[in-house]
Amino acid sequence: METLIDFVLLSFLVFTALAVAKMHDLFAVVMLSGIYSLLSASLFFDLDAVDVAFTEASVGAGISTLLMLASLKLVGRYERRTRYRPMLALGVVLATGTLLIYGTLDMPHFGSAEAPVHQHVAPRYLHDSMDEVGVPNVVTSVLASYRGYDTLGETLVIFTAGIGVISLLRVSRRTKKEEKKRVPADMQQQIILRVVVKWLLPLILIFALYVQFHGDYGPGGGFQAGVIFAAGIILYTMLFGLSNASRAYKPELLELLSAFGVLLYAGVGLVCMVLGGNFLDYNVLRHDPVHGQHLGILLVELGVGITVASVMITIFFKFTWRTVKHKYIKSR
Amino acid sequence: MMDILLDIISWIFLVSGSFFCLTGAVGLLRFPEFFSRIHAASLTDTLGASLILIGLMFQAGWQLALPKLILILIFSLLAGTTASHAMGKAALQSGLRPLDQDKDGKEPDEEEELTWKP
Amino acid sequence: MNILGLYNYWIVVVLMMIGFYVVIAHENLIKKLVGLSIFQTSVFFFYISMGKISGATAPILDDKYQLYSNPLPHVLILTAIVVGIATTAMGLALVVRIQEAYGSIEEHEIQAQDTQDQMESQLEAYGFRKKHLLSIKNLDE
Amino acid sequence: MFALAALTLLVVMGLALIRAFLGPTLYDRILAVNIFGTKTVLLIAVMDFLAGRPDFLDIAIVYALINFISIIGVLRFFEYAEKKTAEHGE
Repeated sequence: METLIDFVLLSFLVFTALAVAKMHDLFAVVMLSGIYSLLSASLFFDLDAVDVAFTEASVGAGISTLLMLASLKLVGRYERRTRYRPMLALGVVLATGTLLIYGTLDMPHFGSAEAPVHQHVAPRYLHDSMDEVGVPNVVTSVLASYRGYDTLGETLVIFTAGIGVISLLRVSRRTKKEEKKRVPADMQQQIILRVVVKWLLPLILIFALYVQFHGDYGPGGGFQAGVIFAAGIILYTMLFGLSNASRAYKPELLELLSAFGVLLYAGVGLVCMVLGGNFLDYNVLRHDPVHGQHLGILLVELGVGITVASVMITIFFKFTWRTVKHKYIKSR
Repeated sequence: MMDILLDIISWIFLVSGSFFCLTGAVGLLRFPEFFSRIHAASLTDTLGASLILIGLMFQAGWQLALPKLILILIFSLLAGTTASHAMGKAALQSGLRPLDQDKDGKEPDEEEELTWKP
Repeated sequence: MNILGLYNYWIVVVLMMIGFYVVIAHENLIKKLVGLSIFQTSVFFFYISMGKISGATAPILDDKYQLYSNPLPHVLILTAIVVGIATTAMGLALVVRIQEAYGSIEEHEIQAQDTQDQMESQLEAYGFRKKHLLSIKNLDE
Repeated sequence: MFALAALTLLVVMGLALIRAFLGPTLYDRILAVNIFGTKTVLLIAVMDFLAGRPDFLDIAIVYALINFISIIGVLRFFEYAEKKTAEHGE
């Protein structure tokens, strides 16, 4: 049954990708790419990658679609049709594809337990993680403890992207003032929506916290929780206007928080060094190594969650402010 | 005995839920315009989804899965209906009209309807 | 089973090539970004397919199960997805700025504007005035 | 039994996908995406029970949430664009 679902979902994916390549209405393209992410998330789930499915669902289908839509509003909806027939591109693609398929012929078959991938470090993670780290979710223990240095790098990448977007899409004071004048948000007429969202919002935020702190035992963790938290705030922003949202979540505070998350992560590593261990070696944080691991993972995941959430919210704020600027203020 | 009874009940719920989902999806594909499609689609959202989720609840037993299923049920009932409403409203505001109404939202005279040919 | 054994990888290649085609053959920058994300996801599928063991379950330890899928690809891809959204956001911000500077996000229009600017500045350096340039442009049309 | 429900849901997803491809208006596409999302939630829930590990239902909750948010997002950002292009006979 798993194989059948896998088969069908993969076929759906190919059709969706073809439709994306063919369509010229960019709104439809973005929507289909939302479907594409939902499909790929179900596929990840089917292939036992629950944590990945979790992340893809919240990131790919949620935030990425929203950012694309916001920028579509800024750059226009239709793609011009290309004037020449791109036969050269097709040729390159076909040649590369044939070579890659030829390359797969030697690969171990899908699902075989003897494949070289499963022989190296994975058995150790699966076998010893419970004794060494004491966390049932092996993905979390590998992410935050065994390969913690890697994850620090990824968090830094997100922080850097946040800085990049902040410096690319700066907002003038005039834009902010203009936004404040138009306090009735664009979706003012949707009363039912606003009421329902008011009820749902606390649930979403609490659920994000649950994902954050339950990540050791089930699917979840800092990345996912941060994105869900940000999605909740973004929902609020879309319905109640940017000035209301930025009064509750001050942009300056968010910028500070996104740096604080990274600092918390790196700080835990430094504390470990001060206490006599290696960088990000949580064993020394407490007398009992396993307790130390628990504390370290908790703090590190918290740092990741804070950074991801604040960077995502900041990015969305910047894009929305830009739409306000385009709509109401004439360009220079 | 109890197990078999539970299985039968959840079987009934799952099958009927799947049936409603399927009919709704056929309607989504076959109906002529947006407003009739939204009718068919919200059927799968409310009736189909809740029947399937209730069917799953009988299988879950008294475990953590049960409250989670209830949460999904509440959420899908709230969010699904609200989203349908918002979509219909947005479509109406953007100038899309149901087939039997003209631009001002009035229904055409009956004679006109009789003379209308596809 | 022999054919099905590699089905996942073939689909990965097909998806990757669709993404690749969109990136190199389409002119619109947003479309290019969507193509890039399709390309990216195909790599994700590749990793996750390699990590799967048939008959195994998700790598969240439980006394009831013995066989788990490989958790390492999951970790790599989990962070890759989040980094992917970060790069997408960055790319979109760049696209927005390009639209503001050039008034278009079609590749050839941007390039045409760039070459024209370059030519004009070169001609100006050679002592042509704007007036002359305008007449040259008119002749061209 | 779960297999039957999963198969039906896959068929439903396929039908919604066809509607998303066909259009014709953008609202039909939004509707198809919405249906697709809710059916994915159900598919995940059913697949949980199919695999015998119903502790992963969190993912289904996230799907329901994110689906709702992205539909709202589409409506929010689409309003303005539609009015602008309405004259072009979209």
